[in-house]
Amino acid sequence: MRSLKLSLGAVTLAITLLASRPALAAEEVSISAGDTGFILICAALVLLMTPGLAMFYGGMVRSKNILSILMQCLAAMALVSIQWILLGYTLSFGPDHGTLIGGLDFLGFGNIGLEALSDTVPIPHLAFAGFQLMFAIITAALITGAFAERMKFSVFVVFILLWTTLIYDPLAHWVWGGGWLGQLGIMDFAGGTVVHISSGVSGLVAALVLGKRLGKEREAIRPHNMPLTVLGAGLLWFGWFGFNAGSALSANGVAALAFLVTNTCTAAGALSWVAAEWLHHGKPTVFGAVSGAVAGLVAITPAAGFVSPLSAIAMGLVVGPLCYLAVSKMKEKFGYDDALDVFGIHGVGGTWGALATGIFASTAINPAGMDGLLAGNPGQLLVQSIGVVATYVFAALMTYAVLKAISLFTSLRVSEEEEEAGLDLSLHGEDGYSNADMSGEGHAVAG
Amino acid sequence: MRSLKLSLGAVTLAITLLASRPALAAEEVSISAGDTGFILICAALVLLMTPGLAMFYGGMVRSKNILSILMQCLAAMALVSIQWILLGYTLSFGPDHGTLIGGLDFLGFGNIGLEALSDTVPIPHLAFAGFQLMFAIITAALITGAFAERMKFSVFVVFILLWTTLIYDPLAHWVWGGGWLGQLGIMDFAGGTVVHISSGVSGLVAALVLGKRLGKEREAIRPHNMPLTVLGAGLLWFGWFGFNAGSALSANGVAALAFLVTNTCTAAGALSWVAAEWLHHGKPTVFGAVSGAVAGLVAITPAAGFVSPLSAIAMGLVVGPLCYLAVSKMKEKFGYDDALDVFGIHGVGGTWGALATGIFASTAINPAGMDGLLAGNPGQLLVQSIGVVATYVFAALMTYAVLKAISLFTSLRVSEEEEEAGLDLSLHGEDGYSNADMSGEGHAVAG
Amino acid sequence: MRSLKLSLGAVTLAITLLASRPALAAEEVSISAGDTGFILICAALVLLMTPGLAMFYGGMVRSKNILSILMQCLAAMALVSIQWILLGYTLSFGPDHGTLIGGLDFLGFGNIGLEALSDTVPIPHLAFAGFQLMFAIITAALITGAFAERMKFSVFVVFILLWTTLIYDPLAHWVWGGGWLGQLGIMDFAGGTVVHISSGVSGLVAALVLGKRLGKEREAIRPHNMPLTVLGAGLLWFGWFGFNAGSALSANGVAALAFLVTNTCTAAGALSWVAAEWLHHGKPTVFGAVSGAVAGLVAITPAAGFVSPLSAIAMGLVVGPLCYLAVSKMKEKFGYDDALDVFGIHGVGGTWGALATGIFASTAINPAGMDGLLAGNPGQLLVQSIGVVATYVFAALMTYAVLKAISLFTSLRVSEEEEEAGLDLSLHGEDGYSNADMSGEGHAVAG
Amino acid sequence: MKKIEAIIRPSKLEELKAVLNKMEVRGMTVYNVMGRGLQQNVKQYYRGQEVSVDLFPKVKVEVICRDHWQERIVDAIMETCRTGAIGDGKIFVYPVEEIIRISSGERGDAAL
Amino acid sequence: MKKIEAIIRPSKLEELKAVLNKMEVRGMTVYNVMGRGLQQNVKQYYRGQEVSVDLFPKVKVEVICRDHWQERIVDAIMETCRTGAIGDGKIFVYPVEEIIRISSGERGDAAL
Amino acid sequence: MKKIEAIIRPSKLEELKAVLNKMEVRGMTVYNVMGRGLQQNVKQYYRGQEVSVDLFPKVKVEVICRDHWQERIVDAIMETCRTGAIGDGKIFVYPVEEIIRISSGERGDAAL
Ligand SMILES: Nc1ncnc2c1ncn2[C@@H]1O[C@H](COP(=O)(O)OP(=O)(O)O)[C@@H](O)[C@H]1O
Ligand SMILES: Nc1ncnc2c1ncn2[C@@H]1O[C@H](COP(=O)(O)OP(=O)(O)O)[C@@H](O)[C@H]1O
Ligand SMILES: Nc1ncnc2c1ncn2[C@@H]1O[C@H](COP(=O)(O)OP(=O)(O)O)[C@@H](O)[C@H]1O
Repeated sequence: MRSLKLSLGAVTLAITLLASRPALAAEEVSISAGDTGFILICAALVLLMTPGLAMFYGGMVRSKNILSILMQCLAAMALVSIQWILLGYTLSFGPDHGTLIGGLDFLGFGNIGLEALSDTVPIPHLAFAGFQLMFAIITAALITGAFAERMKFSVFVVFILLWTTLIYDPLAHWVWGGGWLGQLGIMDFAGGTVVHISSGVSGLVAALVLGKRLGKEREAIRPHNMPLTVLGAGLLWFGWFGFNAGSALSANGVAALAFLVTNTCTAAGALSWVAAEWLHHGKPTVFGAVSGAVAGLVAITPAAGFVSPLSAIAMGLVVGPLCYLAVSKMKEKFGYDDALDVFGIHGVGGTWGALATGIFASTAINPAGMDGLLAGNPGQLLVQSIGVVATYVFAALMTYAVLKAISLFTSLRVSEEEEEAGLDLSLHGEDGYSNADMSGEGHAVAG
Repeated sequence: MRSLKLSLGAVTLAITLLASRPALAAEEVSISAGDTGFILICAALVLLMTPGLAMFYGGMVRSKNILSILMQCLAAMALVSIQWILLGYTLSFGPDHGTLIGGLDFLGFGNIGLEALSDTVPIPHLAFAGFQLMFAIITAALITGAFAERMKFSVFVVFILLWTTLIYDPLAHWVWGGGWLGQLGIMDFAGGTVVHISSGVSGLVAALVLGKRLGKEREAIRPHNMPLTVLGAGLLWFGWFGFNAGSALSANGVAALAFLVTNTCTAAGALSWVAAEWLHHGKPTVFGAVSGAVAGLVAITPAAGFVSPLSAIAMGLVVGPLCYLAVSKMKEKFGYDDALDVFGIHGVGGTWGALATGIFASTAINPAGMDGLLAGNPGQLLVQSIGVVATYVFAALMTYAVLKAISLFTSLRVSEEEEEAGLDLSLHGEDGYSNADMSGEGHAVAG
Repeated sequence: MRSLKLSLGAVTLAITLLASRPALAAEEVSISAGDTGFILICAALVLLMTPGLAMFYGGMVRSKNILSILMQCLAAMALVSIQWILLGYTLSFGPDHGTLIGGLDFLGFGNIGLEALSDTVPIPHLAFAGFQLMFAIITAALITGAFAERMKFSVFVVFILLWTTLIYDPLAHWVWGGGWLGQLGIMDFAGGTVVHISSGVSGLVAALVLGKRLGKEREAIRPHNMPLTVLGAGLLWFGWFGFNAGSALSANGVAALAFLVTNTCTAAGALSWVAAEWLHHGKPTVFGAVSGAVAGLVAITPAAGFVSPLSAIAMGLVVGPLCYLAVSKMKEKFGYDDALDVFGIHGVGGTWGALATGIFASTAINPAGMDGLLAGNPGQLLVQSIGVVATYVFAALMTYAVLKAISLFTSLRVSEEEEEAGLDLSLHGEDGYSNADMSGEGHAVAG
Repeated sequence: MKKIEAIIRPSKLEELKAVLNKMEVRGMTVYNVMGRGLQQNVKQYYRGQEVSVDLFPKVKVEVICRDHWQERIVDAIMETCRTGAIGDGKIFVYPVEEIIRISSGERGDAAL
Repeated sequence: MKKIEAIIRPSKLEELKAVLNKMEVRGMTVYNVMGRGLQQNVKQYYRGQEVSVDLFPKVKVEVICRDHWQERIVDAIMETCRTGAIGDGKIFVYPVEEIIRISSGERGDAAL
Repeated sequence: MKKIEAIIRPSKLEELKAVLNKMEVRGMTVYNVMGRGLQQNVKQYYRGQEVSVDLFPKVKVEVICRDHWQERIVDAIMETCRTGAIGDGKIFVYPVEEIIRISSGERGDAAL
C-alpha cells in the first residue's frame, strides 16, 4: 500500500472510494477554484500537444505523406475522445478488479459529475476524467510515428481503438488506477511507463510487423519542412507543462517543482543531444536540438514531481546522447524502420526516465514522494525496473497480437503504387500543398 | 425572469446592479484568485482563436490571397479591441435600455476597474470585460471567410466596425446583457446565436451581395496549404476550451462539464463528417476531419454547460453530416459563393447547436441550467427557436443594410485585374511566400 | 524605498527576507492555489513566446537562413534555462549586494523549494523562479534578430551565455531584485528596460560590430514566409498575456488590468503602424500590422499594471508611427543592418514605453502603483528617464565588451561563402524545406 | 516535331488547358517560372523599405507536337491568353529531334 | 551535342541518378514540373466538392551530352524508369549549339 | 534567334539581372532547378544518419535573343557569374525557330 503515499496514490484511493459509495457522497466537498482552473487549463495544454505532435511529425515525413500523419493524429484525437467516454475511463479508473483493470461503474461517463473527486483532490470528477483523457489521446498519437508513410488508414482506425482499449487502459489502471504496479509503489509522475514506454515499444513492434518503407534501403528520407517540426516541438514543450505540472492535480508546490524540472531536463536534453552530434559528425543541427528537447521531456515525465533541478540536469545530460545513439546507431544496426523514432526517443528516453526516477527521487525535495537509489533506497530502482519490464512485455505482446489479428482480415500496408504516389493522394485524395498557379485550380466538375 | 437561473443570468444581474449603484459598492467583495486566474487564461485562449482561425482560413485560400485573409483577421483583432473599449462593451453589457441595448455607463471603459463584478461573480470587472472582448473579436473574424478573396480592404475596415457595433453588440446584449432573449430564457452558454449564427448568416448575406469569385464557375478552387489549416484547427480546438469552459465565469463543475462536452462533441463531429464523406465519395479527408471538428465545436457552444457527455456525442454525430450536406449539396444547389463555408459550418452548425440545446439540456447534469425537450420541457425548444429566428432575421437584414450603405460610397469588390493578380499583391503589395532564390531578393532602391 | 509600494516591490522584499532567514521559515505560509496555478500557466505562456518569436523572426529571413534563426532561439531556450538554475537566478534575485547584484544563496537553485515565496506572494518559490526564467529566455532570444543571417553559431553560444550573465542578470537585479533602479522607484511592470531596451540596444551594438549582411546594399532582402511571421506574432500576442498579467504575481485586479491594457495597446499599435504606412506609401501591409502589434506589446510592457485602457490606446497610437519611422527612416539614415529591427521595435518601442509609463501611470486606476506626469508627478518621468539612460549605457558598453572579447579568439561572422550558401547549410548542414521530389530523398549512405 | 513553349499569365492556365483539351491536345508539361519582358517594375514596401520587384510569376506551358499542328496550337494559345496588355506573355518554338514514350518504347509521332 | 529531356515519375529519380552515376554521367539538371500525357484525370473532393485533377507532379531530368552518348543515356532512362504503365513519362531530344563552363570558360565537349 | 540558358549560383541572380539591365536586355525567364556537374556530394546528417546530397539548388536564367547578341550576353554572364570555383554553372545555347508576342501577335525579332 505504499502507493498511497504517492501524489497520485490519493487519486487511486479517492476514486476507489467514490465508486464504492453513492457518487453523491462527495458532493459536500467544496470545489477548489484554484485547483480546478489549473487542471482544466492543463488539460487544454495537453490536448494541444497532439496537434503539436502532428506538426512535429508532419515536418519529418516527405511532403507526399504529410496529410496521412496529420490525419492519424486527428483520428487519435477524435476516436480516443469517444472511446474514453464510452469505455476507456472506466477501464482505467473504475474501481479496481484484481489490481488488473477498472470496473464498469463509469461506463458512458455515468456517475461522473460536477462534484469533487475527493476531499484530497477537490476538483470536479469531470475535470479529472477530462485531464486523463488527454493523456490517452497523445499516447495513441505518439505511436503513429513508427509506422508513418505506409499504414492503411482503415487499419489505423481499428488498430488505435484496440490499442487504446487493450493496452493503454490496462496500463493506466496498473500504474494510476489502483492496479498492481501502483500498489507495488512504482513512481510514475506523469507517464514514463504508461505513455512513453508503452507507445515506444508498441511503435517498434508495429514498425517490425509492417516492415520498411519502400526505397528505405536506397534513400535516406529527409524531413520536408523543418520549421513545421520546430513549431511542433515548441507546442509540445509548452503543452508538456500541462502534462507534468498538471499531474500534481493541484496548483501547489509539487506542481511548481514539476514545472521547473520539466523545463530543465528539456533544456539539458537539447544541449546534450546537440553536443553529441556536434562532436560526432561536426555540425549542431536544429533537428538534433528539437529531438533532444523531446527526449528530455520524455525522460523527466515519470520523475517530474520527485527530483531536484540539478537531478533534472543530470537526467537531461544523459538522455540526449543516449537517444542519439539509439536513433543513429542502434536503429541502423538492427535495421528496423521506426520512421520517426518513436522507440528511439519515447521508448529509450522513457526507459531512462523511469529508471532515473528510481535513482534521483528524493524526499528532500518533495516530502510526499519517495527516495531513490542516491538517497539510499535501492529498492525503488528495483520497483521501477519491474514497471519497465512489465510495460515492455505487455505492450509488445499485445501490440503484436492486435496487429496480427487485424492482418487476418486485411493487409496492414498500402499497396506499392499507393506508397509510391504518397498516402495523401492514395488514401485521402488530397494534396498537402497545392501549387496555386499550376495545380491549385483544378476543373470544377458539374455536380 | 427565468434567465436568472442560468449560469449567465448571474452576470446579467450583476452588471445591471453594478451599473445602477456606484461602482465602488462592489469593492468589498473579495476577488477569487482561482476564478480570476482561470478567466484571464481563458480570455487569452479565446484571443488565440483568431490567429488560429487566420491559419485555418489562410490554408484554404489560394496562395495569392493568403495575406488578405490574415490581414482581415488581424484587422478584426485590432479594430474590435479598440471599438469594444470605446463603445462596444457598454452597448453590450451596459445597463439595459428597453431590453434592446446597453446604456453608455461604461463608455471608454469608464467605471470599470479592479474590483469584483459582483458577489456571485468574484472576478475583476476588467477581467469580465476583457473576456467578453475576445468573443467580439472572433465573431467578426469568422465572417471574413464568406467573402474571402474578393473584398476591398478599406471596405472591410468600415464594414467590420459597423457590423460589430450594429449587429454584434445588440445581439450580445439581447442574450447575455439583460436583453429580451435572455429574459425570455434562451440558453446560449457560449455563443451559439450571438457568435455562430450571427456570423454565419451575415457571411452568407455578404457573399450574396458581393457575388462569386472570378472563375469560380470554371475552376474548383483548392486549399493551398492544408497543414496550415490543420494547425489552425488545432489552435481553435485548444482555444475553444477557453471559450466554452470560461463561459462558466468560474473554475467550477460547470466549467469542467463545458470543457468535457466541448471536446466530446468536437470529436464526434470530426468522426461523423469523415464517416459521411467516406461513405459518400470513398475517401476520408483531412479537410473533412478538421471541418467536422469545427462543426462540432460550433454545435456544442450554446449547450456546453447544459448537456451530458453522451448528449454531446449525439449532437456531434448529427452536426458532421448536416454541415457536410450544407457545404457540398446545399451550397451547390443555391449557387452562392460562401468561400470558406462560414454559413455552411457556423450558420448551420450553430442553428443545430441552438436547437439541440433545447433538446438535450438537462438539470440532471447541471442543476443550475434548465431542462430541454428530452427532459420533458418542450417549451425550451420553442424559446431556442425564437432566438434562432430572431438572430437570422436581425443579422441578415442589418448586414444587408450595412453593405448597401457602404456601396453607396464605393464598390465593395476589388477590380477584376486585382482579383486575378491576387489580393496580396493588389491590396497589400506583399507576397505570402517569396522564393528566396528567384524573387526573394529584389533590388534595393536608394532612399 | 518607494519601490516597495510597487507591485513588484513585494517580491523584492520577500526574497530579501527569505534569503536572510532559513528557507523553512516561510513554510507555514499556505500556498494560494489560485495564484500558483495562474503563475505557472503564465510561465508556460511566456515560454511559448520564444518558439513564437522563432516563427516571427524565421518568416522574415531568407529561406536559406531560417534554420539558423530557429536554432538560435532554441539555443537561447536551452542555454539560459540551465544558466538560470546554476547562476542566473541567484545573480538576479539573490539577496542584494550593494544594490548592484544578487548574492549566491540560490546557486544551483539551492534553498528554493515548494514553500511560499512570502506571505504577500503566496506562490511556491520555485514557481516564481520558473516564471522569471522565462523572461531571461525571451530576452536573449530577442537579440538574435539584429545579427540574423551572419553570426557563427559557436560564437552565438558563447555570446548568449555571457550576455545573460553579465547584462541581463544584473539589469533584472537592478530593477526587480532589490537593486538601485528599483530603490530609486522605477516603474517597470514587466520589463520595458530589463527586457526590451536591453535587448534592443544590445542588438544594435551587435549589428554594428558584425557589420552588414552581404549584398545588403544591392538587394532589399524580403521575408520568405509571411504566414509563419503572422503565426509567430499570434503566439507572441497570446504569450504576452502571461508576460504582463503574470507580472502581477497574483490572479487579481492588477493582473486583469495588465491583461486588458496589453491587448489594447497592441491593437492600437497595429492600427497606428498600418495607418502610418497606408498614408506614407499607399498600402496597408500584413507585415506592418504584425510589426505594429509587437511594437504595441513592447510599449505597454513596463506600464501594464499602472495605466488605464484609454492611456493604453494613446500609447499604442504613438508607438506605431514611431517605430515605423525608426525602421524605415532612421535605419536607412544611419545605415546599420539591424536585420529584423530589434532596435527599431524593442529598443525604440521599449524606450517609449518606459517613458510613457512615467507619463500615464495613475493611482486612480491602480492604487498600489504611482502617479506619472499627467497625474501631477513629473518626478516619476525623471526616474524613468534615468532607468532608460542607465540601461542604454550599460547594455551598449557591456555588449560591445563581450563581443570584442570573443573576437579576440575567433571571428564573429561566418565566411562569405558560408553566408552566400546560407547558414542553414553551412552551419547546421540542413535545409529548411526540402523538395520531396527533387532533393527530399538523398542517397542513403551505408553506415 | 516542334516544341511550343508558351509563357503565360498564371490565371490563364485553366482556360488554356480547356481549349487544348477540346483540340485533343492532351500532352503538356507545365512549369512555374518567374519572368520579365516589357512589364514594368512594381514597388513593394517591407517595413517601409522600398523594394522594386522586376520578376513576375508566370506559368510556362510546353507542348511537343507534330510540325503541322504548330500553327493550330499557337493560334489557340494566342486566342486564349491574349488580353492585349503587356504581360500577356510570349510563345517560343523550337525544333525537336526525337521523342520516346517510356512506357512503350514507341518513338517519333507514335509517341505523341 | 544533344539535350536529353526525360519527364519521369518522381519516385524514379533516385534510381535514375544511381544508374547515370555508374555510367559516369554526372551532369544533370532537375526540374519539378506538372504534366499530362495519356494519364487519366483523377477526382479529388474538397468538402464534398468534386475537383478533377488533370496535371500530375513529374520530375524532368535534363542531360546535355555528346551526340554518341545519346542512345546509351536514352536506354538507361528507358530501363530504369519503365514500369510499363501509363504515366511512365517521355523522353525528348533536342539539338544543342554551344556549351560553356562558366568557371573555366571551356567550350564544347570540353565543357561537359 | 538563339536561346541562351545559364545555370548559375542563386546568389548571382541579382547581379546578373543588373548587368543585363544595363545592356538593355530585359526579357528573361528564371527557373529554380536542382543540378550537378563536377560539384562534389555534400554530407548531411539527420538524427545522426548520413545523407549524401548530390543535387544542389541552382537558378536557370533563359534569355532568347537575336543571333548577333549571343556572344555579348554570354560574355556578360561569364563575367558576372564566374568565381572560378566548381559550381559556377554552365551556359547552353539552343536554336529557336519562332517567337511570338502574345499581346500584339508580333513575330520574330519584333517580338523580342
Ligand atoms: N527575351 C526573352 N527571353 C526569355 N524569356 C522572355 C523573353 N521575353 C519575355 N520572356 C518571358 O515571357 C514572359 C512574358 O513576357 P511579357 O512581359 O508579357 O512580354 P511582353 O513584354 O513582350 O509583353 C516574361 O515574363 C518572360 O518570362
Ligand atoms: N506532347 C507533350 N508535350 C509536352 N509534354 C508532354 C507531352 N506528352 C507528355 N508530356 C509530358 O510527359 C509526362 C509523361 O507523360 P505520360 O502521361 O507518362 O505519357 P504517356 O501518356 O505517353 O505515357 C507528362 O506528364 C508531361 O509532363
Ligand atoms: N551535362 C549536363 N547536363 C545538364 N545540366 C548540366 C550538365 N552539366 C552541368 N549542368 C548543370 O549546370 C549546373 C552547374 O554545374 P557545375 O557543377 O557548376 O558545373 P561544372 O561542374 O562544370 O563547374 C549543374 O548544377 C547542372 O544544373
